[in-house]
Amino acid sequence: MFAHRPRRSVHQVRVLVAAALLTVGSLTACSGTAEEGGATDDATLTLAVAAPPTLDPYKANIDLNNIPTVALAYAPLIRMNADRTFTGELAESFGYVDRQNKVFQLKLRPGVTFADGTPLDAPAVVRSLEYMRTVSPKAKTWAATIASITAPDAGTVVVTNSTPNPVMRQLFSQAILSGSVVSPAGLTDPGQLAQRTFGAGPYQLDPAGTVAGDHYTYLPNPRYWNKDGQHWKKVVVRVLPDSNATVQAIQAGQIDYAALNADAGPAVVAAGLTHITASVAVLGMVLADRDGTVAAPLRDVRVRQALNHAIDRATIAKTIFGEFAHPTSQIAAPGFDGYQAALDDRYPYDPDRAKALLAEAGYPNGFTVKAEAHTPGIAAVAQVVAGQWKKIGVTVELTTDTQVPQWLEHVMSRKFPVTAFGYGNLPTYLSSLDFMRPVANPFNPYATNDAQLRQSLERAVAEPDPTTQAGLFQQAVARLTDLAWFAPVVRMDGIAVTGTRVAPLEAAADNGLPSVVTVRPAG
Amino acid sequence: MVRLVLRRLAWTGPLLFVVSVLCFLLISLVPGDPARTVLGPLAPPEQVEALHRQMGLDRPLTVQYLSWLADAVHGDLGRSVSTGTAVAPLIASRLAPTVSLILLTTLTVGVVGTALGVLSAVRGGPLGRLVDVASVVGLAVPGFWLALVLITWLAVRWRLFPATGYVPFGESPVGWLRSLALPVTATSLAAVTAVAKQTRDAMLDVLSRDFVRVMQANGLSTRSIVYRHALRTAAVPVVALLGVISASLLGATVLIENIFGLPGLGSGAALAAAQHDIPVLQGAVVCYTLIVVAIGLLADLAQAWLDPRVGAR
Amino acid sequence: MTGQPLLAVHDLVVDLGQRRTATRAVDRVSLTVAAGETVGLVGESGSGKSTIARAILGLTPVTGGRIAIDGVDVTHAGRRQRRALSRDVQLVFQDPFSSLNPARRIGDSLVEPLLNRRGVDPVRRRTLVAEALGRVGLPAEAVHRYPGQFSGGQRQRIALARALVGTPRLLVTDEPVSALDLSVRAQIINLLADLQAELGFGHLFIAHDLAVVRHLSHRMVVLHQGRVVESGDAEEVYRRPVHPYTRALLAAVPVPDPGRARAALAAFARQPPQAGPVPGRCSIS
Amino acid sequence: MSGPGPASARLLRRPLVLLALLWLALVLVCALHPELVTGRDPVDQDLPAALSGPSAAHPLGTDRLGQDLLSRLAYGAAGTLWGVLVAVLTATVVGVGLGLLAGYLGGLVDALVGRLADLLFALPAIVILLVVVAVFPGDVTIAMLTFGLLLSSGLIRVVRAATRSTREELFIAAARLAGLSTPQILRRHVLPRLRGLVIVQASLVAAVALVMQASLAFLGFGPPPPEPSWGGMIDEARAVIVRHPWALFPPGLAVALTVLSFVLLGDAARDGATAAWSATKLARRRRRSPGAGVARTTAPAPAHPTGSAPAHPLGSAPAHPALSTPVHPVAPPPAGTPRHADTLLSVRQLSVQLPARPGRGARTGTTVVSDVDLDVGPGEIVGLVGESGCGKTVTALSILGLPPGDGRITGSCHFAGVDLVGATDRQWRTVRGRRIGYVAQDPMVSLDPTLRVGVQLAEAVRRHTGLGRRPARARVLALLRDVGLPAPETAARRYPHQLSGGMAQRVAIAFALAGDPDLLIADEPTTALDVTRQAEILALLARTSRDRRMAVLLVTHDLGVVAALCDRAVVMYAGQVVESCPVTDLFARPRHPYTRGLLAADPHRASRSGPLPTISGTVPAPGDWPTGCRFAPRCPLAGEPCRRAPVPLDRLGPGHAVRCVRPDEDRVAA
Repeated sequence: MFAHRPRRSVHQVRVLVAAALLTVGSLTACSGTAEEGGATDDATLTLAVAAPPTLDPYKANIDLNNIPTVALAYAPLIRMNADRTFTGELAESFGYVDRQNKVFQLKLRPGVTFADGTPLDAPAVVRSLEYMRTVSPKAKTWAATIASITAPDAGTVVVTNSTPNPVMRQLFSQAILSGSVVSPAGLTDPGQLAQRTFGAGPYQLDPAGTVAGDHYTYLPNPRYWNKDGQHWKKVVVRVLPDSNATVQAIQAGQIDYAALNADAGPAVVAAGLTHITASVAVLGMVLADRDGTVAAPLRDVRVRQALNHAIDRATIAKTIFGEFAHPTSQIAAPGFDGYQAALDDRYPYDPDRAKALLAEAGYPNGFTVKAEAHTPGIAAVAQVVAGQWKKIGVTVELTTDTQVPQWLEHVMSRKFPVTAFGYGNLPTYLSSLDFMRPVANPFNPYATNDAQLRQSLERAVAEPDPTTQAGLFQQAVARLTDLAWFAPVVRMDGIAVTGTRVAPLEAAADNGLPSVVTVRPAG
Repeated sequence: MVRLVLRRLAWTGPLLFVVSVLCFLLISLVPGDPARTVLGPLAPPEQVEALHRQMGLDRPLTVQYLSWLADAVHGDLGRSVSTGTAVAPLIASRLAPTVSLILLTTLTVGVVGTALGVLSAVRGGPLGRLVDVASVVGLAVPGFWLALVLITWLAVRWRLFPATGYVPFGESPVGWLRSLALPVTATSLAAVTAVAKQTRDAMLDVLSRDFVRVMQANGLSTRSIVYRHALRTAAVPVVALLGVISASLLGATVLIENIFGLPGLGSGAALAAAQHDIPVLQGAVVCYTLIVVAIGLLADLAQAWLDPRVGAR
Repeated sequence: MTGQPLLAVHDLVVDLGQRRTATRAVDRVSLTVAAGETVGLVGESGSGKSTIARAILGLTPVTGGRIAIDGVDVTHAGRRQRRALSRDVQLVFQDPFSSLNPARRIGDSLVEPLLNRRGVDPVRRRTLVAEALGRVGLPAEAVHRYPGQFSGGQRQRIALARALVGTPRLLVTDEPVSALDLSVRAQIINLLADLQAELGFGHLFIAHDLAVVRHLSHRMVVLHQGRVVESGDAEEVYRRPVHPYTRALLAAVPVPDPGRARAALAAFARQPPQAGPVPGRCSIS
Repeated sequence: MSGPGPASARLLRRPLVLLALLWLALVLVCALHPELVTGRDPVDQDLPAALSGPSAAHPLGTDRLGQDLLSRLAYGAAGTLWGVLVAVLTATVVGVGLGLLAGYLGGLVDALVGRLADLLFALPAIVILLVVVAVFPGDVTIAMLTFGLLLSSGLIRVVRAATRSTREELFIAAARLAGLSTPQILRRHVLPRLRGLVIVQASLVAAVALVMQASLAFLGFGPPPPEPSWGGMIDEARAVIVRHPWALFPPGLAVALTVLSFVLLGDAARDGATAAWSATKLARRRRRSPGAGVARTTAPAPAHPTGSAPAHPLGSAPAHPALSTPVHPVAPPPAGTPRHADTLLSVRQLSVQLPARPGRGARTGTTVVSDVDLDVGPGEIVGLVGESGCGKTVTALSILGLPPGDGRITGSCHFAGVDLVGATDRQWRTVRGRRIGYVAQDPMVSLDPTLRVGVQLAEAVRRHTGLGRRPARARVLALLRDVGLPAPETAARRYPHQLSGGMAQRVAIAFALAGDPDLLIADEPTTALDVTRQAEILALLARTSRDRRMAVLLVTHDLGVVAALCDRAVVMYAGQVVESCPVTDLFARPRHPYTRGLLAADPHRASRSGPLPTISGTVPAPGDWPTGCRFAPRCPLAGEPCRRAPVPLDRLGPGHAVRCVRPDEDRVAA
C-alpha cells in the first residue's frame, strides 16, 4: 500500500480480520443533547477509518475500513449479536431445514423497501446474493459450497449447499459482509456500487459531501425500516491512515469514533481516551514449509515445536501491544467453536526445551531460514520473533513487504518457508477453509495435507448438534496446534475509541467491537 | 511581455505530452495488476482476469495511452479504476486544499521571507547573522519532521490548531485558515529562510550598486531608496526563487497532506499510486504540470513587471 | 613592404546577431598590414573595429569578403587551420583583467600558445615563457603568481608576453592601453614599439584615441559605422584630416592644452558634428 | 588577494566549518565502521527497556522493540550516505555534463538541453519517486538515481549559465587563439571555474536528497524494517509519538545536522574554490568605481528546485555600509590656510580610513585618503585629477558623507557654513541633492534600471522642491530639455536600458540638477563615453555651470578634460594632493615631478618620434605608501630628503600649492 501508510493496521492488508461483531437491537435510541465545542455539530458523527473503504459491499473485504461504510448503508439479512447469537434483520426468521447443514431458509421481513423505494422481496435478495457469489472475495472459499439460491415465494429464500456448511448464519450476517442486500437498481450496473449506495440500511451516501479516498458523508435513509436505529443527522467517514493522527484527532475533538488495532492501544491509553476493547485477531508466524520443500528443517515437527517454544509471547504482548493482546499458541479465539483455553499455553516459553528439541531433530546449532512479513504491525511481531529465535540459533532472513500485491506474490511464490500472518477471529469452519485444507492459499502456500486433521474437520462440518460439533472442531484445532503448522504469538484486541460527543460504548466481551450503527450521541 | 507569455504557453503542450507519456510508461512498470488491487488479494483469478479485460489493460500500451490521450484532449481524463468516478471532477474536488496550501505558503514565504531579508540587509548586525543562521537551519529541518513536532505540541498538547483535516474556505474562512496554519508553517519554514537569505543577498548587492549611491548622494530619502528602488530590483531574483519554491512545494504537499489529512491533490496522487489507479495518477500528473507551468508563467510575469529588462529579452 | 602584405583584408563584411535582426557591423572594409608595420585602426565604439579584429582571428563568422594571411585565404578557416594559424597571429585584448584567467597561475596562461606545438618540450616551454616575461619587463618568477596579484599595467604586459611567447608574425591589439592609467599607458606604448622593433611582427593596432594611434602607427585607418572613412599615413591623417568625420573626431578629443581645448569645446558646442550615417566613402589612400 | 591555498587553510579555522567536518566525519565512520561507534547490534531487542529515554545502557534511548536508537542511527548512516552519494553523483554528472554541453556548444544542443531541464523541473518529483519505489520496492539506489536525475535540472541551468558567461570571457577567446582545443579549454578554464558553483549545488543536492530519502523511508519506502534507516526511525517514532515523543529527536536531529553540515561545507568549499575569482572581481569593481570595490560581492544565487538560495558562511553579516551613518570623531580644528570668504566648499585635512575587513582584501584600517585640502568657489569648475587608486573618488564621495565601505572621515569639510564632516541626517537632507548634486561615472548603472526615467526624475524633483505631481512633471521635462535631450516626453517614458550612453549620462545630470544645487560633484562623468559623446557632455557641463552659476568638482584622470573644462586643478597621488593650481599654471608651469611626468607621457603632447617619456614603476596601493614623499620611488629627482619624512603641501604663490621638497628645481623631464 502506498502513501496511506500501511503501518499499524493489520486490516489494511486485508488479512480477513472478521472483526466487528455487532451488538445490536437492545440499545434504545436517544437523541443527544447539545455539547459545545468540537468541529462539527452534535447531530453529526465523524469517524475515522485507516484506508479508503470499498463501497461495494460484496467486493469489500472484511476489514475495519470497509465494515463501517457497508454497515451504514446496507442492512444485513441476519444480525450477529455480541453474545454470538443471531437475530433477524431483513430476514425475520432463518435456519437449516435439513439435518446435514446443507439447506438454509430465510423468511424475509415484510414491508421493507430499499432506500430507493424498491420493495425488498425474495427475488431481489436472490439477485443480490447471486451477485455476491460472482464478485465476493469470499465466494470461492467460504461460499463455495452453495449450489443454488431460490425464491419459492416473495417472502422466502432457500440456499442449498452441495456439501455441509455450518456457518450460513455468519455468512449472511454483517460480520462477513455477505448478507448485505443490494437493490436491483444498483445491480443493473454494478460499477455504480463503487460510487453510490443502493442498500436498505439506516444511512445512504451523499455523493455531494464525498471526496473519494478522503471522506464520505452519509445522510439518514428516510425509508429505513427501523427508525430507532438512526441516531445521527449525518455521518462522516474520514480516511486517516495514521493511527496516531487518529488518536490526535480524537483528542482534538475532530473525530468521534474510530476502531483501531491493538498496537495503537498504548497511544490510546497515553492519550487518556475512552475506549473499549475486544479480541479480533491472532498474529504470528506461519511455519509454512511443513514438507521441507525449501527449508528441510521445517519438515520435522520437533523443529516447528522448538520454534514455538522459543517465543516469549508474554513479553511481546506486553511490549508491543501493552495490555491489548494475550499470548496464545492456537489460532482459535475464545467464543468460537474450536477454542480451548488450555491450548493458549500449549508451547510455554522455554528456550532450553527448544534447543533440546532442535538437537533431537539434528539441528543442535540451529539453521538459517528465509521469512516474509508485511505491514509494520505484523512485521514488528515478526522482527521480535526473529530476535528470539536467534537465541536458539535459528537465524531469520526477514523480508518486509509494503504492498499487497508484493506480499501476495511473495507468499504464494513458495520462496519463503516462514511467513508472518494476522488472521481475524472466525468460526473454526471458516478458518479451516483457509488454514487446514491442502489447497494453496496465503496461509497454506505449500498446500500441506494432514489426513487426521481433514477427517476431524469433515466430521465436524456435517454434525448438526452444536455441542458435538464444537468438540470435533476442538479436536481439529488441537491437532493443528500439536502439528505446529503455525507459531501463533498473540491474540490481539481491536479498540473502539470514542470522543466526548458520543455515548460511551458498552463493552462487548471478547466478541468483537460494536458496530458503528450503534454509536449514539452522548446523552 | 506578450511574447514571453506566448513562448511559455507554446511550450506547455509538448511538455504535457512528454510528461504524460513518461508517467504512463513509469506507471505501467509498477508490478501487480490494478484489477487485482481493486478486487483484493483473495479474489479468484478468473474475476481478476475479467476485470482486467474490462479495464482495457489487455490492450497494448500504446493503444491504452493513445485512447487516454484522445479523451484527454477533449477534457475527459477517464475514470478512476478503483472508484469508477470520472477523473476530472475527482481532481477538481481535490484541487482546493492543495492550491490553498501552495498559495498560503507562497504568500507567507514571500511576505515573511522578504521582510526578514530586507530588515536584516538594512539593519545588519545580529538580525543579519540570524537570517544567515536561520537560512541554513531552515534548510536542514525536514518539513515532515517539523510537522510531526507541530502536531504533537501545538495541536495535541495545547490544542491551538486542528491536528488534521481541511475546512473549505467557503464553509468557514477562519476554519480554513486554522486548518492550514500548521501545514503552512511546516512547509514554509525552510522556504522563508531561503527567501530571507536570497532577499538579504540581493538587497546587499543592489545597495552596493552605483545607482543607490547616486540616489543617496542626490538626497533621495533612505526609505524610498530601500523600499522603492532597491527592493524592486532585488525582488527580481527573489521572485524567481519564489517561483521555484512554489513549484517545488507540490512535492512537499504529498507528505504534508498525508500527515495533516488534507484531501488534496498530493494525497490523492499518492492514494492513486497505491491503488494502481493509472487514470487518476495521470490526471494528477497533468494537473501538477499545469500548476508548475502556471507558477512559472506568473513568476516570469512578475519579474517582467518588476524589471522591464526581463520582459524585453 | 615588398610582395604580398602579411595581412590582407578585402571587402570584409560582417553581420552580427540572429539572421532576422542582424546588423551590419563591418561593411566592405579593406586594409593591409605588412611585416614590421603598425597599422592603426581608429573609431568610436560601434564603428566595427573590434569586430574586424575578431573576424581576422576567426572569433566571429565572416559574412562576405576575404581575409588572407601571408596570401593564404583564412576567411572561412576550419578549426584545425585556425589552430595552426595561432602560431602566426595573436591578439591582445583591451581588458587586462578578464583576458587572463584569474584562477590560473601566470605560467599556465603563458604556456598555452605552446601547448599544442610540436617539438616544444616542457623544458623548452619554460625557457620560452621566461624569455617572454623578460621581454615585457617582468621577472621570471611571475609564472608562479596569479593575475590578481598584478596591477593593470603588469597584467597587460603579461597579456603581451602570452601573445608573443609563440613569436607570431602578426599581432592584433584591441585597445591595449585604453584601460590603463596615463603613467602606465606610456610604458606599454613604448613596450609595443620596442617589441616590434625587436621581433619585427606586423601590428594591427586598434584604438579610439587618435593621439595614441598617431604615436604608434605607421598608417592609420579611420572607421565609422563599419566603413572606412579615411586612411593613410598616420601623421598625415592626424595633422590634415580630410574626411569630416575624422575632423570631428579630432576636434572632440580634448587636448591637454587649455587654450586649444577650450576653443575646440566651444566650437563643438556651437556646432556638433552630424550624427547620421556618413554618405559614401571618401577614403583617400 | 590570496591564492586558493591559504584560503582553504583559513576555512578550516572557522569553528562552524570544523564542526560540520567533524560531524560528517563521524557519520562517515558510522557508515563504514558502525561498530566503532556503538557496541550494540541495531536489531538487538531489549524488550524490557522498550521506549526508554536516554540511559547508560542506551545513550539515546530505545524504540518500541527495545532496539538501541544510537546503534540504529549509526548503522543507518551507511544507507543514508549511499543514497546521498548516488543522488549527488547522478545530479552532478548529468548536470555538469549537459550544462557544459549546452553552455559551450549553444544553438540546438542548448535549446534541447534547456527543454530537458524544463521537463525535469516540471515533473512532480515525489510522484515520480513514488512510482519508482513501487516498481523497485526497497531499492534506495534507483530511487536516488531518479531523484538525482530530477535534481540535475537545477545544476544544468546553473552550469549552463556559468559556462555561457565563462565562454564569453576574454581569456577563453585568448585560449582559443592560443590554439587550445575545446577539451583543453574546458579542462583548463571552464571546469575550474565551475568548481565552486558545482560544489555549492552538489551540497544542496546532497541536503535535498538526504531529506527526500528520509521522506521516502518515512512513507515506508526505505529499507525494510529490521534494517535501520533515519527516515524509517522518524516513521517508527511517529508510531509512538503520543507515548514517547523523545524518539522523534535523535533521527530528526541526525538528519538536520547532516544537512546543515553539507550546506556549511559546500559554502565553505565554494568560498575556497572561488577565492581567486572573487579577488579579481573585487579588484575589477574597485577599479571601475572605487566605491563599490570594498562592498561585498555576492555570488549570483542559483535557482534550485527545492528553492533554497546558497547559504553564506555564518558569522559574516554586515549591514549594508552605505545605509548606516558612520560615526565621526570630533573634527580637529581646521589647519592650513584660512578659507576664502567666497569659498563654497572648503575641505581641510580630510582623511578617510577604511575599517579592517579580515579576508576581504582590504588591510587593517587602511588609510585611502590623507590630509586633502581643497577649495571650490561659487561657479568654479575644479578638476580633481589623478590615476586610479589615488583617492580622488573617495575624496569626492567623502565630501558627500558617503565614503566607500564603512570609511571613517576625519578633517573638516565646510560647505555653505556647515561642516559636513559630522553633519546630522537632518543637515544632510538639506545638502544632498539640494545644495550638492552628484553624477557618477557609468551612466548605464547610475539610474534605477526598473523605473522609467521620468518617474525617477519626478521623485527627485518632488523630494527637493515639494512640487505636486503635475508641476513636477513639467519640471522634469524642462530638466530633460535643459540637458539637451531633443524629445523630453519620449525620453521620460524610456527605461534606462533603452537609452544610449550619452543620453543616459544626460539624464543622470538632469537627476543631479533636480534640486538646483550650488555644487555638482561629477565623478569621471565622461570616462565611459565615446569621444564625441564626451565632448557633448563636457559642453553641457560647461554650459550648465555657466548658466546656473553652479560650481563643479570634476573628478577625472584625463588631463584633456581638465584643460577643456576646469578653472583650477587639484592633482592627487597616492591619497594626497600633490599639486593644486589654476589650470593655466598646471599645463604651463607644472611644479610637481608627478604632474610633469603625467603631462610628458601624454601622447597628445609628445612628439611623434621616439619613445614616450614615462614614469617608471606603478602607483603604490593604499597601505604600501612610503613614509616620505609618496612619489619618491618613481621620481627621477628624488633624493635623501624626499624619503626621510612626509612632505607638506607648500603654498608657492596665490592659488598654487605643491607637495615637493624642491619644486623650484626645474629639470626637464622629457
